[in-house]
Amino acid sequence: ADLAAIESAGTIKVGMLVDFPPFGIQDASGTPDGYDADVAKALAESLGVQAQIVPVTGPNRIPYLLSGQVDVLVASLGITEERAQRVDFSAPYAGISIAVYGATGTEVAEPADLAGQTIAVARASTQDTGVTEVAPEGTEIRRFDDDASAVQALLSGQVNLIGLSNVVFLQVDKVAAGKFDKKFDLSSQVQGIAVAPGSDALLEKVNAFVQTARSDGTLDEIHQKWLGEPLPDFVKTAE
Amino acid sequence: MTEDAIIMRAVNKYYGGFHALADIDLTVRRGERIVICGPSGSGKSTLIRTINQLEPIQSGSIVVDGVELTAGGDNVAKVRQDVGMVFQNFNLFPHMTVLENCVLSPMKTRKTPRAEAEATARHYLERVKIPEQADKYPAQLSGGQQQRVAIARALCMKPRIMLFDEPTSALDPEMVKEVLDTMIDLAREGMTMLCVTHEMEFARAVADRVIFMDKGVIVEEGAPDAFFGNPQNDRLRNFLGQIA
Amino acid sequence: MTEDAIIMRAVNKYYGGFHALADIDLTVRRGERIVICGPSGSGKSTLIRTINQLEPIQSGSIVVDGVELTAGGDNVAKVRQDVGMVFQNFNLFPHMTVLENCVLSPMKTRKTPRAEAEATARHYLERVKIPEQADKYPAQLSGGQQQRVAIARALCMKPRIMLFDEPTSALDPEMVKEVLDTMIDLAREGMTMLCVTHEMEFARAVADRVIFMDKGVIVEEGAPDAFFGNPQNDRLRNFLGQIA
Amino acid sequence: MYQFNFQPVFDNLDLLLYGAWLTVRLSFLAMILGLVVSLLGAVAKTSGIRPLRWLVDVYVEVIRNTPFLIQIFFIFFGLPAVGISMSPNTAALVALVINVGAYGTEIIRAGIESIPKGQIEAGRALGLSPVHIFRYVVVVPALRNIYPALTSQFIYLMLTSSVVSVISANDLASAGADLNARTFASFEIYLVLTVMYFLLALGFSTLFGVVRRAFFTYPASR
Amino acid sequence: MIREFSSADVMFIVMAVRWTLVLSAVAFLGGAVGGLLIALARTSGSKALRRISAGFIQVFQGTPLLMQLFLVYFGLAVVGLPIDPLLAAAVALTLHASAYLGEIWRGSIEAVPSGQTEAATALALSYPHRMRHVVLPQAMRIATAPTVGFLVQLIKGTSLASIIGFTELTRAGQIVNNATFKPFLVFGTVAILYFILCWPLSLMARRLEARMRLAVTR
Ligand SMILES: Nc1ncnc2c1ncn2[C@@H]1O[C@H](COP(=O)(O)OP(=O)(O)OP(=O)(O)O)[C@@H](O)[C@H]1O
Ligand SMILES: Nc1ncnc2c1ncn2[C@@H]1O[C@H](COP(=O)(O)OP(=O)(O)OP(=O)(O)O)[C@@H](O)[C@H]1O
Ligand SMILES: [Mg+2]
Ligand SMILES: [Mg+2]
Repeated sequence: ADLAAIESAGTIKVGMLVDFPPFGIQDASGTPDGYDADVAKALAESLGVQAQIVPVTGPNRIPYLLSGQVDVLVASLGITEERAQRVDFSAPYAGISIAVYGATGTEVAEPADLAGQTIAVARASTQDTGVTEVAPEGTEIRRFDDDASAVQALLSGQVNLIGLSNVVFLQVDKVAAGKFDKKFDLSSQVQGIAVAPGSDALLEKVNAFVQTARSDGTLDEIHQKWLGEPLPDFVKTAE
Repeated sequence: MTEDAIIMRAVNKYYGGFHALADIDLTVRRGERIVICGPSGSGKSTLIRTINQLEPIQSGSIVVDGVELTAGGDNVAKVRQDVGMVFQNFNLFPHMTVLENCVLSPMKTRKTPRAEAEATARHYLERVKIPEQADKYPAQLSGGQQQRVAIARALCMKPRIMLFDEPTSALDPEMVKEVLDTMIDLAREGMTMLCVTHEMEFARAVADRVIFMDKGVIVEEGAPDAFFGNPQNDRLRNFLGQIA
Repeated sequence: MTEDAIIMRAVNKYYGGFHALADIDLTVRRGERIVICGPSGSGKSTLIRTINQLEPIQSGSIVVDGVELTAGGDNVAKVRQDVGMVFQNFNLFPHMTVLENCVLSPMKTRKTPRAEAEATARHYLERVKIPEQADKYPAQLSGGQQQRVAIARALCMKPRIMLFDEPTSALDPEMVKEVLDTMIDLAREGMTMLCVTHEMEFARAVADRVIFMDKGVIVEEGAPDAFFGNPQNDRLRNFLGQIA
Repeated sequence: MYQFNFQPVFDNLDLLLYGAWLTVRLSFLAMILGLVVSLLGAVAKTSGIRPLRWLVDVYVEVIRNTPFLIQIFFIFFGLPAVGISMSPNTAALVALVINVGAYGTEIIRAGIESIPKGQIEAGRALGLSPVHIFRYVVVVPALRNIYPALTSQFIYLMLTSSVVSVISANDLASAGADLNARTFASFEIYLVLTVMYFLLALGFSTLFGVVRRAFFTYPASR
Repeated sequence: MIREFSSADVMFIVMAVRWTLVLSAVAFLGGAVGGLLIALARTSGSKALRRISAGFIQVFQGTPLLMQLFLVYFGLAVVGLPIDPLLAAAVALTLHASAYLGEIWRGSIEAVPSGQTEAATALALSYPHRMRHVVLPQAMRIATAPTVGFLVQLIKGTSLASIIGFTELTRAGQIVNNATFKPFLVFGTVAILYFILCWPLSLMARRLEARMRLAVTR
């Protein structure tokens, strides 16, 4: 997107998820909220424009960006090499760590133990990629449409393992306290703000915003508000 | 087996509030040939349709071949195999060829082997002069051809009683004669027949008894000679007067 | 306007490979009454159906009321308003009452106001003796009653040419007489009529000309006297022989 | 302007083709079984047996008026609670059959009711049993009258079968989604998927056409 | 950060019904008009019209609505013709519904015995009158059940419009479910709302059919 156009319009269209708590949620009045929403507002402020938040979904967020329906994505988009070929990422502004969780009784300590097991993941998510990478022959990976369905498969006993982010697992643990625990870590994942290729002027501004926000405590504050701790170090140090 | 093929006692039939058959009493002996006539809308079709229970009756009793129809469901099915019917509007099955129309029931209800059923069918199609139409569909036939298929189809069941509802209405005089000849043959073979028709020729030639209906009531009945020669009822006299 | 109501020239009609009408030439004068007879399946229905273009023809030309039918689409619509038709199987509209069946076309194509259309309809229903059935649906009528509705419906359009396909087949002799009387009245009023029928009485009484068809060909035609009194063709002699 | 690049799609065509095969198999089975359910349902609904009619009514109305997504969700995630646990692919098939059965029941019922009474009377007068009348007199004209509606429903079934990915069952749409997750060539993938679905639908239409020509081409009654 | 399933969530879901209603209304209207035209073209005497309508049906019946929505909305934007989401939804839903209704109604029109058209023709009724007064009313008898069946599917099918950004009923349910992890409660609510939207259609259809059954053919 063209920076000049955004500035003259006075608004920046930000795509964000609204079904990925606590990063993107919709509050009780239906307004988008969450970590991403706060970041988006801060970004707009630094550009001197208004943020117009457009709710997107996991599968359609990249099309939204590439077809110009939004200017940037602050949509918990994990930075991966494949994605980087399609969109341009800013420096990381958030991060999560991904692990394999499962029923407390299940004996799984490392990827090799996955053989013969059935594990649920959200289709096309970072945990999908992570599990697929390490799973040995004989692992049955069941891909659901979103984290909620994958978690439901775990809760209803259709699977006894799941690839999940630490953030979501916290919530599962509240629903079914003590029934599931972490088996092993997969990866940590940093997320970037994405712009369409060729928006170099915009990207420069976004990067400047992220650098400042990481160092001046803006992101720490937002992270504290939504996740109960400051921005983790692995995000701050990542490039 | 009783002597009587059909016994109707005090039969009443209503369509909603309309009294279509009023206290009908009628006994048909085995092998008897009966012609029913009467003005349009007088209940002739309704009468013969009650005999194989296509129309439920509201009161009275009907006994066919010694079987009480009104008694129970299963009787009806058995009786229907012995009672053939030719409808006023034919009701051929549009999705079957003429031949298939004819062999369906013999094969399914009588378990006749296909070859035999087809032979019978072709025999009767021959008799009504349309053997060459065997592989056409009903929609491809002229009105008279359809009517003849309907007759052949009913005969293929080799019924002991035949109900005809104006079996010659769509036919030209030549064909009328053919069909009537066929019916006379059947009569000779001892088949019991009830025939709604306005062909007074036919009535005179083959009927044992002629019945005149008006407004749901049997107004007069008698042997053809007495019926035509010396009608008692005014309404009937009037009716016959129109024909002459 | 020309003298001739209908002119058919070298008309050929095929059903697939079946040659249903072969080189038909026929001229009908204004006000002429024509009876068409012939064995079942000889092409009588097909012939009159080509006159209002219900059956497309493969070659030849048909001119109705001076309008060439085969020329263009729009002519056909105009011609049909002047050509009434009574079908062999009635084709009443089952979702409309008798009265609605009768007023539909006058109201829609002639823009007759409802009151007037209903008055006309009741007049013709009276004439065919079923004024009391006006509010019933076709399925609630007997065969003969349906046929009379079909006749009334066609007459409601006040056509100048009427095509009848066995208009009395489902009627009892009394009704036959009524309907024929109605037709004779119409004839007196100068209506051009083509009537497929096997009622030789009718032919003798009102026809100006009788046409005998066989296997898709007009075999013989002539005034009734000559036709019945001195038939030239073997096939026709045979046919008439069956009637006597 | 967006630069189209179909390379990643064609590199993984085998994945999509396998997905297409799964969709064909799943929908074909669901059509056959769904047709059976529909016929039984329609017979029950036109039968004189009151309780049976009510039962089918409830089935039809509940299924037709709630989303398929929720039905399949319930079958896969809900039924384990009462001890019925199925693999995702089985659950998908069961859900599809139950779903299409409800729509089919109503469609076929309408077809049965469109048969003129005289046809059934003729069957009765010939002494045919109710079963024979249904089988030989009613079924073919009834199906002919609603054939386009029924086959439309089957095509719809094939297309909506893509929803089964919510319970991790595999089909063409989920193969596309997997590929999307790896390559992010969304437009290219959606285009190719659209074409593939179109070809599958074309295949099914052709099959329906063959069936129609085999059973339903008799000349319509005048 | 997990939330309890609260009355606010219920309100959120209920409010999403308005999009379901708007999209359904658009689809019904577009589909009814388009479907009728397609059905008439498909049963017309013109070979060209029959071919074109058959092709239309094949394409828009044979491709998923989701893909149609995606390609209309994002596809047009990609080639430089950005389009309003509501317009995109209207276009895609109309094409989709026209194809299905067109095919369903074609079948019903063809099921009316040809004698009926012939009689109407012989009475000089014009094509529109023939259709309006004779053929369509009888076709309706067969068409009602499949049509209503399709319309309730269409109401539920509008959920696919969430791909182009509409937070309608199903999507609202997913959002709330992702925040609360109470699928049976959330989707149960959603199902009941759909039922409330669709059930009246079924009831209306029954009334209509019962009325039409009055005039039965012997
Ligand atoms: N379903 C129905 N509802 C109401 N009235 C009916 C119904 N069926 C028949 N009728 C009426 O019952 C009477 C008898 O009908 P039926 O068909 O038995 O007459 P019909 O003697 O066979 O006459 P036709 O010689 O014209 O065939 C008629 O007046 C008809 O209008
Ligand atoms: N659609 C069709 N396909 C094939 N053959 C047909 C079709 N319609 C009619 N025929 C044939 O054309 C011939 C003429 O039919 P038509 O209906 O004109 O006869 P008709 O003279 O009116 O006989 P009827 O007195 O029995 O009504 C018949 O032999 C019939 O089998
Ligand atoms: Mg009768
Ligand atoms: Mg004829």
